Amino acid sequence: MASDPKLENCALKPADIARRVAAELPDGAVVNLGIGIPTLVGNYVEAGRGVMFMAENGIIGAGPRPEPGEEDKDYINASREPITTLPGASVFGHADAFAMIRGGHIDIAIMGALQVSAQGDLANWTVPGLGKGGIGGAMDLAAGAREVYAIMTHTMKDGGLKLLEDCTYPLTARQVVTKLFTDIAFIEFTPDGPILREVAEGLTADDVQAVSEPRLHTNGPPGALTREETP
Amino acid sequence: MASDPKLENCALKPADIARRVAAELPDGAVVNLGIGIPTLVGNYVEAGRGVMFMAENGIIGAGPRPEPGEEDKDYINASREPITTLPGASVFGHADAFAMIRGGHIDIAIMGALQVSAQGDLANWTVPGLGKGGIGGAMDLAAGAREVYAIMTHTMKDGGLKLLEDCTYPLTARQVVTKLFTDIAFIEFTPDGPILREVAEGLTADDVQAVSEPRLHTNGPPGALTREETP
Amino acid sequence: MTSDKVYPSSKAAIADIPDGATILLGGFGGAGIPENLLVAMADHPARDLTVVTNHAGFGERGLAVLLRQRKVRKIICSYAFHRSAFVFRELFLEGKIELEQLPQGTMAERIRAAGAGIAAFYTPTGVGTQAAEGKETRTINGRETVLEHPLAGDVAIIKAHRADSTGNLTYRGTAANFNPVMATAAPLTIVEVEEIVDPGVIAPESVHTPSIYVQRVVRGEDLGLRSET
Amino acid sequence: MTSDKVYPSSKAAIADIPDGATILLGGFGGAGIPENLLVAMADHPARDLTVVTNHAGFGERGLAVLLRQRKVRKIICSYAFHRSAFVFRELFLEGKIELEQLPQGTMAERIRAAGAGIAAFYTPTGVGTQAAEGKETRTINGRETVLEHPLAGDVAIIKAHRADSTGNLTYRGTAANFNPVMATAAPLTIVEVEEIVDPGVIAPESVHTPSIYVQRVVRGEDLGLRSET
Repeated sequence: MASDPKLENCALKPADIARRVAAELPDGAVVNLGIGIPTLVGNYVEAGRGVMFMAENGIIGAGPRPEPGEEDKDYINASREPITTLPGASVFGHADAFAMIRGGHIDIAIMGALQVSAQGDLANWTVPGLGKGGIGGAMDLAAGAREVYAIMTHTMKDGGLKLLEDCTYPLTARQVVTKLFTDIAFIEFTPDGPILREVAEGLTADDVQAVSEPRLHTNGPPGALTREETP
Repeated sequence: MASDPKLENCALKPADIARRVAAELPDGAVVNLGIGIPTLVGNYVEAGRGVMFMAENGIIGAGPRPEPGEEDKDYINASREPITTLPGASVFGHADAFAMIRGGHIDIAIMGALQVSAQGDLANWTVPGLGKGGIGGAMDLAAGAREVYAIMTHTMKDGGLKLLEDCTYPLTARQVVTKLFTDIAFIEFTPDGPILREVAEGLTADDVQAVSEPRLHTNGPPGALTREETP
Repeated sequence: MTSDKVYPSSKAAIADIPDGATILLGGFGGAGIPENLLVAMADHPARDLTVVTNHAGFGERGLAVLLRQRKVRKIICSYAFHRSAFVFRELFLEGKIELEQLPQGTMAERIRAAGAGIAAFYTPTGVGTQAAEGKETRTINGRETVLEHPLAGDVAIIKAHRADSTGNLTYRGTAANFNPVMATAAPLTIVEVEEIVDPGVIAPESVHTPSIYVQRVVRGEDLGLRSET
Repeated sequence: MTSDKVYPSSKAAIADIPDGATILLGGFGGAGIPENLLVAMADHPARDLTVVTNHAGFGERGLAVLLRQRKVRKIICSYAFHRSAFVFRELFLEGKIELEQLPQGTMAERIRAAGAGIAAFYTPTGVGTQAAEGKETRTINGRETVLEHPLAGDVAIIKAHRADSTGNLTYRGTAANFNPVMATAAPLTIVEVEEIVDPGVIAPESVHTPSIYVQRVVRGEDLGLRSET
């Protein structure tokens, strides 16, 4: 949603980003979905792939939202939305849920980001100022999951950058983001720095670099992030 | 079982000690029974008193030994003996069992002792020398239970003392024994030192002091520890 | 085993909570909240409370009522400024309530430590963030960690699905959340349930919270109440 | 959810355990011991093992067989010198096996720490005893404590009562013991069970060990085997 018209025209919609993230998940992965666009990712993962969704309020094997009228007050996800369970699901309390998370048993945490740094630092829980945001499970998930996939618009609505040399917002965790999915790019974080893997159709690597503070490496020409017709 | 004939004649049998310990338990207490004489204590606690027996291998609400042929391979106590369960029992793993113990949720641990010091130090897991004994749950129970009732013969078979100024055997925990039940005495440990509460029928406070290294205080004349006819 | 911990009403179950108590309050989102006990607390005079709970209240019901009544001196939670936490936010911005915000898993583990007799622990969560400010850090096996201490309550006010009369509890679905760990971390644990059964009805293997962690049980008067936290 | 973790035999389930592995071995007394997996280990060439388990073997069966075979370099346990642990004792006194003896609860908590990502913890257990020798101590809130570190395995070999094919486990009675905590503390957890059911048969609330902690499940070939540990 950058203010540059070219970027705006080519930017992926949330559903497109979620679809791309879903495709990136390894089969059989145990995945935690954060609030916002991350919750959409579940819609694009075919059941046969064996991906399991866990929520930090105490469930592994969360299924899709129940039909209206079928909601069970005792079954919700971390976004406080009603859920179903899939065969093989299990439930447990917060202490056990975060033992799993902190202990490295969650393969991938998919989290919304406010800022990401060149080193993969993540800032996603608050903006400077009194009385804003909350930590929730973000710091535990960012520190504990084996990989963190971050999702954000590439720039702020006013054009301000969000992929920075160093985050300016309070950090959630240092050096944890392994893959960043924005509305115009897919960037992987390596010991050698961020590598631009894919750019939105219609844009070039230079377009993405122009709205990114850290130098983005490439490893051959970036692939294309595609948009579906439906929003 | 002291070598002095007078002490030997007046000494309580294990069943007598167990009966006395059982009488000391507050109604409703959550109690852990160690190996040896402590396991006998359960035989003398009437069901109506609401005392609950927990074992560190993962049960609260352990009941008496099952009838022969009724044993269940999956239900044993920490002494590796078959048990039954009482209504209201629960089972759990070692991590949860010791969270309970360490967290101070067990009212009383009843443990056999090798030596007890004037300060209530407990030595009960090994004697000096290579290849003897084992720690088991003793250190956790001694450190974690709200009170430790220790049981031992007052002296060694050769007449050596076991109630000492300082233990000479490797310690299980420091300053944890609140009540000591021997075959000739019941001694309570207070900030002012050990107080002789009861002596075996036929013996005097002086008889007990003569086989105890620390000075035993009295608070009025000690009561009598009685023996039953049956062994 | 025969002790009966069942109280006749929510009001009776919470009657002696004193001023200044630290309360561990179960619930997450709209699930597993001791709604009837919270309603009773609103009619109870205790003030100057510290409340440990996941969110700083939502909307106008449940915990938010106690906040409005100015009975709460301090909130310890993992997520303070949700847009629905407007009652808390207003008090906070006016300087009328204190806040300690913790990572959710660190909060759960600190409560567990209180219940499990762990004097302190080192965790990687929060390193390099505001959550670690002023706390001791230590590099263990090449990883930087933060030292965290137990978080105990004077009272735990929790919700379970079912209890037997000795205090064994079971939870349903994601309504367990903070309830089981909070049950372990206060000398007085008061539980609202939907159903009370006789001892022995819950199999030993099905018990989620053993009876020794529970002092009082009450069947919720109105099981249709819904707040959020 | 559709992953099938069921192995055709105990032999197949343990086939790739390498020399030098650290094995977390479940069981306490005669309950919850993965008897068939131990029998398979006796036919397996892996040597130089470190075994973490409650007792240092009993009698001549189970773990004692591996000790006799000199496959175990080191035992980490809570109770080493039971009179029935004569195989271990003989090797130990001859200097042919190493021993680390720990308080039972500290052992359980160190294994939990490994599974739960706790880098280290302070416990009051063992203060002033041989179990604290050489370890850092610290007085916290007026109480002396010992610093303890995580105890992880390369493999956990455990026993459960029932599994579903995705790896969810339930235990029976006191046969849980070290099994559930050990399941969390190794990247490869191999479970012997008495019965395997389809996913969904075990209700979410009845699962004791969630499937993500389990990599392999096998139905024990001979459910009548009995050793002790």
